[in-house]
Amino acid sequence: MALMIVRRLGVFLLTVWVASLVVFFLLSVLPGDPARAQLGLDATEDQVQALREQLGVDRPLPVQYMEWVTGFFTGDMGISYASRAPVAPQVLDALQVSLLLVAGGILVALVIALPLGLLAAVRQNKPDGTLFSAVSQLGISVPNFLAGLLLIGVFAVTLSWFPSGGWAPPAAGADFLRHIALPALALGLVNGAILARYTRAAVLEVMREDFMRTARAKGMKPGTALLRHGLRNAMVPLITVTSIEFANLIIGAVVIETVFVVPGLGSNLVRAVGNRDLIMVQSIVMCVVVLVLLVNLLVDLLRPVIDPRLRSAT
Amino acid sequence: MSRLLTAENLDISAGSGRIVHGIDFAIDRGERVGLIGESGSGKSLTCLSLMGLLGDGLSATGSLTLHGDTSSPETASDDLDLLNADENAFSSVRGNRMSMVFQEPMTALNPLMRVGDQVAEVIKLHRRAQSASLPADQPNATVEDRVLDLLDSVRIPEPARAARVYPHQMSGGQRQRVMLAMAMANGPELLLADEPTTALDVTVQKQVLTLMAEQVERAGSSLLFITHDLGVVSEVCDRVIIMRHGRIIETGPIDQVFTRPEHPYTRALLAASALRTDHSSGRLLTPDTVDAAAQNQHRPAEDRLSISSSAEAGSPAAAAHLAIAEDGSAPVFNQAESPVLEVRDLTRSYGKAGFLGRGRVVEALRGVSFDVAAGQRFGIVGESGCGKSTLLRLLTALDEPSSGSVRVNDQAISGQRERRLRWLRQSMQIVFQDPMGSLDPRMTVVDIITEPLWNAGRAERLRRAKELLEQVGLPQGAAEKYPHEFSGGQRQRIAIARALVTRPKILIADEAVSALDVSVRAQVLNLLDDLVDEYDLTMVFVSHDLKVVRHSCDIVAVMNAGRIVECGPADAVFDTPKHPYTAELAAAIPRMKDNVA
Amino acid sequence: SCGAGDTAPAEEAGTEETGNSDASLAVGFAAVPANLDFTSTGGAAIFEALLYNTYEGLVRLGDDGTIEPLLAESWDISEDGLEYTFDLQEGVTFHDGSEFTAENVEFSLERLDEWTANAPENLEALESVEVVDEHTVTLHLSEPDYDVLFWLTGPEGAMFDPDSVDDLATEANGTGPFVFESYENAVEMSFSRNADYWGEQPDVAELSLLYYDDANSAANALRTGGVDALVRAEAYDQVDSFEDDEFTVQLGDSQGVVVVTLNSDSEGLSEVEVRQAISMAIDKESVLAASTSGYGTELGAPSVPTDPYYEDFSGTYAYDPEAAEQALEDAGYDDLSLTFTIPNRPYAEAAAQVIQDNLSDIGVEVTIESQEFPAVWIEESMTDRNFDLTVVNHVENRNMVNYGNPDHYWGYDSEEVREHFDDAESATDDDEHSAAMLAATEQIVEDVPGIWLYNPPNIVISRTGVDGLPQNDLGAGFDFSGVTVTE
Amino acid sequence: MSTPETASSTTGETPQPAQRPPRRRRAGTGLIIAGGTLVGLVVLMALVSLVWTPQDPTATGATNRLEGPSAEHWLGTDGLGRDIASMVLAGSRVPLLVGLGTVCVGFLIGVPYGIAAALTERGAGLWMMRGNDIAQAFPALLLAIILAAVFGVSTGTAVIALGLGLAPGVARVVRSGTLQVLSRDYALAARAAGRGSIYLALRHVLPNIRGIIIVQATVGFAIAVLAEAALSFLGLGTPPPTPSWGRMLQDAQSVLNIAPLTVLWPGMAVAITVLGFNLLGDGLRDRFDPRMERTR
Ligand SMILES: Nc1ncnc2c1ncn2[C@@H]1O[C@H](COP(=O)(O)OP(=O)(O)OP(=O)(O)O)[C@@H](O)[C@H]1O
Ligand SMILES: Nc1ncnc2c1ncn2[C@@H]1O[C@H](COP(=O)(O)OP(=O)(O)OP(=O)(O)O)[C@@H](O)[C@H]1O
Ligand SMILES: [Mg+2]
Ligand SMILES: [Mg+2]
Repeated sequence: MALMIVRRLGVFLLTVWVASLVVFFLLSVLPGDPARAQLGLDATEDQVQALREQLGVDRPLPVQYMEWVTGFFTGDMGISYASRAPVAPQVLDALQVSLLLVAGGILVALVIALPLGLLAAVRQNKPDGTLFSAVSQLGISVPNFLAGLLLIGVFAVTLSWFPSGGWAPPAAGADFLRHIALPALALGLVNGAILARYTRAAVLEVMREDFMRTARAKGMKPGTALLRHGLRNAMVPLITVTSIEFANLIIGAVVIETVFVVPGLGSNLVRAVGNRDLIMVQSIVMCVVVLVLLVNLLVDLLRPVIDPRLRSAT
Repeated sequence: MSRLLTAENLDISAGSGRIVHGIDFAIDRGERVGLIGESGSGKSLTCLSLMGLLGDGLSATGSLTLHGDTSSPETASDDLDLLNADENAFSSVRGNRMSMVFQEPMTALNPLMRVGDQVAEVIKLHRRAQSASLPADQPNATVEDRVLDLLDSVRIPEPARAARVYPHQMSGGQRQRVMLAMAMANGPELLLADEPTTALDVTVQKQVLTLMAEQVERAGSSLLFITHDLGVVSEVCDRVIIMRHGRIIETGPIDQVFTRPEHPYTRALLAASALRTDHSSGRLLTPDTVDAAAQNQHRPAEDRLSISSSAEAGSPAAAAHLAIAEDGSAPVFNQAESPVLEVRDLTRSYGKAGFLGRGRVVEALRGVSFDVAAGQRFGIVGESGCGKSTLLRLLTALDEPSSGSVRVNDQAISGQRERRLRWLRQSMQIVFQDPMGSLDPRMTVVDIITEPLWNAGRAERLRRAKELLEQVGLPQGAAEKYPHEFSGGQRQRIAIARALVTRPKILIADEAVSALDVSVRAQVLNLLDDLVDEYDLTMVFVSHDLKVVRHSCDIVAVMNAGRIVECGPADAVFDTPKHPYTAELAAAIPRMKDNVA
Repeated sequence: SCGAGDTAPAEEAGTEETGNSDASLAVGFAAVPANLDFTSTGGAAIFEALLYNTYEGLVRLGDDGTIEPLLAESWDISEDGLEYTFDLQEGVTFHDGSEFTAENVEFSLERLDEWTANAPENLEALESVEVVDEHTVTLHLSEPDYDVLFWLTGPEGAMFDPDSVDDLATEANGTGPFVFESYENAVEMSFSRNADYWGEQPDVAELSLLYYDDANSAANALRTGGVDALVRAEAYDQVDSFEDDEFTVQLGDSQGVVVVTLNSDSEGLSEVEVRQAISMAIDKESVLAASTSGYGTELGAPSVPTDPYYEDFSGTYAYDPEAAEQALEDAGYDDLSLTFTIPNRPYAEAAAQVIQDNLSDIGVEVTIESQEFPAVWIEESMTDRNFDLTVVNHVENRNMVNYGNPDHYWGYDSEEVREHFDDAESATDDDEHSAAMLAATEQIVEDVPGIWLYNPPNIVISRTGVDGLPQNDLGAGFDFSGVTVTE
Repeated sequence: MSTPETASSTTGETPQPAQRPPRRRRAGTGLIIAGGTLVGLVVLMALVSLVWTPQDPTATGATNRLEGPSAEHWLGTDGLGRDIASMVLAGSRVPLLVGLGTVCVGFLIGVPYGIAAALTERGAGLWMMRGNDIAQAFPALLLAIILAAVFGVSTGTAVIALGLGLAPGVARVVRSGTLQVLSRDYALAARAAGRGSIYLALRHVLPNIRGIIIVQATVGFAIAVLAEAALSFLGLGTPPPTPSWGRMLQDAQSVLNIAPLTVLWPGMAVAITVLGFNLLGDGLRDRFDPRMERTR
């Protein structure tokens, strides 16, 4: 078990390292000159060259890579080309916002998905089960930004229940909840629909497992059997799916953050790309990638906790 | 004896299609009934309908009654209409008055729950009823104690430890014992067992069966036992029901049915199951030939060798009968002058030490040496996982050995590039166990059969395919069809046709008949026999079924845990085994009780 | 204090409660500052937030465009126009407590050499700064420059404290009525009232500027109470819906010139007749409708209504597709196809699609190529001049003078125009200056290096109760010191 | 081998009923019909728009901006005075093209990659899958944003990015499908027949994972349509003036409060298309995935 964790961590680190190479060299081919982008329409060539030197973007790529990658993992992500302030605090702030938003989204998604998927599976060939499936099917088809726009239109502009956008930190309490409600809902609705379908599939799969029949043969009622034996088994594939969904949520957040003017990784990324704030883009992309890999790692480590079959690797 | 269960006019249908057609039967208290029939005849569905566990889309009509017990006043119970019982009534019966052991022990237990908890669950579920039926000597036993007792009673070693492990940490046989413990936990009046041992090794099968009979006996339960294996039924049951195509075609006490079968199908089943041969032709009896041969008194398979040896007068001198030595050193078995197949010190291990020493090494083969002479039929038997398939993959150069060598016609084939093995692909072919799995469902029969002919033209292929279809007894029209349009036996014929299309010298058969119904099995074995003669083939034949090997082969090698432990002429090996494992194996074969055979 | 046109009465109401309200004001902005250093980062976003609020110069631009005293109480200009002497306000301190003196003027203006953005060359005529005494300073020019005072009202004139120029990007230390508190990148910039302000204290205690990339989000924020006011609101289609009791809409002018530049190196476009034909083919009314719902002013020349020398040229090449088609045919270009590179901004995309439609009516096939703004557009279109047509909104003050720079991406080189600009620069009185500028304008319009589409409006929408917001965007700072807030 | 005995015995074999599904409607038919109809509708729209639209979808008009539905403009006009009905019609081409392109790119890369990884399972295959894992950590939309910055905003860039984003998922599924095929005895039989990897891949693997591929393709299509809309919404997808639903949504966003219908039409178009492909995918999965079939 311990060996497995060490091994999995080793693979994780290796993966992160390769990913950092990919991120760096992928972005190094970006056209558009960060220095020129900073200086605006009427800067002279000399001014631009000077800024290039100041930013260090005229040095050989390997040197830049080493500096960036060592910095990234020591919490010094460099100085933003655009804001001229250290990247790390900005990225970390944005990361915090995005994580909260994604967490909210996952919460909403789970709250929607688990009951909906469960009911759709249990009532499979009955009218209400079909209705639940249809609802989730429709939910998937709506682009999440459209859901966001509609939520703003209804709950913010027309009903004035929630602000139309912006952000408040968790410390702000009720204000935080008011601000996160709509974006988390927009993010969670669509992903909840997707998750509901996976839940339905997983529960259906589990319901036809032999051990469910064994449970019934012991004298358990179907509902009890599903609760006592089914759900835990259905969790195994669902956890994996949730980790994949996590990547989708993070990327869905890019769009939702734009719609709701939330200062998360996504809106920062879009702006940083626009500003050719290369170092910012790199750090954000790397953050997203590491996050996705981290969640995969967590899920890999979590699975054996739930599923004893995976524990006997040694 | 009082009646426990009555089924009258029981119909089971899927949608509009009827699967079980109005069957009637009854089970008495303490009676042990065997339910036999070919695959798909509706045995499992009948059983599930008793438990009220028919799947979605299936429905049962007629009447099914579980009779109440009036013998002792404190455990008195009422009659229960099993077809119309509601979920509440049913759930108090299942696992309590009636319980069931399923076919597949690997998946019948919840993989995420400790074994002990799963056993405890069934006790807790029926606790109130349970407290009454607890053995008088331990009235205050806790659930935990009871679980350990149960595990102990089904002979699971170290019950305390076993209760804490997860199902995947147990072997199949152990899991099936846990299932049995669960089923017997509340001393059921009726135990339903649906092929509870087919997934297990022969030696383990034997143990589990004995255990089951014992438990049922002790608890005084009735038993409804489903199986394909007539030998098993004759050992365990009092009475037998024979089903075919959703109907009961014959029923009666074992002695009567097995000695004086009335229905032709029963007769065929008995014949095929014992691999009896037609006295005059030396061919196995099949359901179609059994009636014709009924007059010619059938003789058991044990005679086979004497019959075939006359046909093979020119075969090499009888091989030596050797076993592995006490110290574990193995001789070269079946050594021959100029062998077609020469295997020396072959080992194969799977898995690597791996990153951080994680990998696990499985030694599938641990030093195997033997020869096969031209024209010999070389049989290999052994339990599941002993390395039979691994050995065959090495013989056919589909895998690389870890060490050792395989020579075919004096040419080394291990470690060669595929391009230099073309001659081998022409002269050696293989037939696999699963007739469905070995045919690509998306290819037509012509394409399948002519797959080994890689540089023949379209017309040539068609010609050869038709030729072979005829030889294996399939109509010409089969050529353009797809595998799913054939039955299992027909598919195996197609697989055999493919193996013969290159006119090979050596045929390797990996469990070629194991997946077939007993009745079809005889037909395919006959076909193989004929073809081996006609093509003058050298054959290596693998099976876990000792009877089949004994019937089909001259030489038998017994494998255990990656080694050949004994090898020699078939009769000699089975009749006078030299190695204890062989003896164990031979003893485990369920035979018809002497009085019925 | 600031002149605010039709909001003057409200302002008076404000002065009565002088600076002791504890109201806070949240204003929505569109353009996002990348950081706080406008001396090295281009674009107007930074200084329009900081100038007049946190930083102050010697002079400022009133809402009507006149030059007013600020840190300089008064000034004198020598006869030859080469010496400007300023008398400075006394008792002025920076927010960090250090005193503002003539030394700061010298330091700040000499530091223009280090600027890398926001056109320090506008003040290239400035030769040296002489500290006369603690509160008097003289600027020496190398040649007369009519515009020196004007440029001093802008970012180039901002006064810095020598101790705080190392972290200009992240801190702002000025002498203005609002103390800079913090900037959360692209989200919010906050200020508090400067209790030690040398002038009249602002009415609002807390000022925050909130940034919205997208006009609709900004409008929603105003509607739902997220902000109290929007300046330069761009959700033009929604302006009507704000015309009610709850909100006040002010329509003002901006300094922007949305111009389609015709690359005279491109085939066909080198002919002035072709350029004129294209100019006549464009329905500016439709462009305006599509880009700004009709708000703003159609232009015919590169000057804007707030320029003192502005004159309406929109009739010069009035919309006349038939004539345009004829002219094109006469010039021998009846199957012209052109690439139109545009910044990926809503106004440009809207305008470009209308223009594409217009030009297809006269048989010119236009391919639109959207480029990311600023990064790609600046490099491809501006630096490399890789376009036939391109469009952009030039928001810099008086950017017309760039038609005198042959190296500019416009590629316009006219001896005459340069002479007119020189005349204007060396002018010493307003009429002389205006006449020269007008002459230049006429010549430029005649040569059609570009098609000046419109001057975007500065639409200020505020919730009722918020008064005293500046009406016009003059290309300097947005001054919030005169704003009053009542609930 | 033509003894009459054996020939006759053939006929005696009972076909195993379990192997022949009872005659009933094949699994997933309803879903396939529903999904196919929706998808067909969208394809039809795209085809019709090539030869006819009610109005010129790029014709702008200052005088008729944001009009409601009328005889001339069935669904009204947008902020530039363009006919929404025509734009919705013409706007179907881009999502369909992007979907098609994405699926092509994704599968041209993913399928061979997945098969190769499976065929070389013991060697390079493991490393190939590690690489695949890393690639999977770059979500498609993230790639699209980056590539839009690298190569400029265009439909082509979006297609390549989305295709690249799709490929790792496809490779993973194809690999496991291939491994399954390779573990079947018929694959072993082909090797025993002396056939090489290429033959195996073409004759056995591809036909047998056809179902998986088709299902993945429809799902990929749906994802691509959604992603294109999202990219266009961010201004990183289809640039103007090509009509596209995503762009229409972005344009309409600024007038959402005053003309909500402008959002409704393209929004519905996207939803219907995605719904169509999802339903189709589900139906095909029911038909091709034997595990699902077992439950019916
Ligand atoms: N859920 C179901 N829906 C429709 N048909 C079914 C279902 N389950 C089983 N069948 C069909 O009913 C028939 C009888 O099945 P059953 O499982 O009872 O056979 P069996 O006698 O147990 O065979 P085996 O020996 O192979 O286990 C088969 O043809 C099978 O295909
Ligand atoms: N590819 C493989 N990787 C790892 N272990 C393997 C592999 N193939 C076989 N083994 C292991 O090698 C041993 C021998 O397997 P093999 O398939 O040869 O058994 P067998 O005798 O054919 O069994 P069966 O009767 O079940 O077919 C088993 O323990 C099996 O788990
Ligand atoms: Mg069965
Ligand atoms: Mg095997």
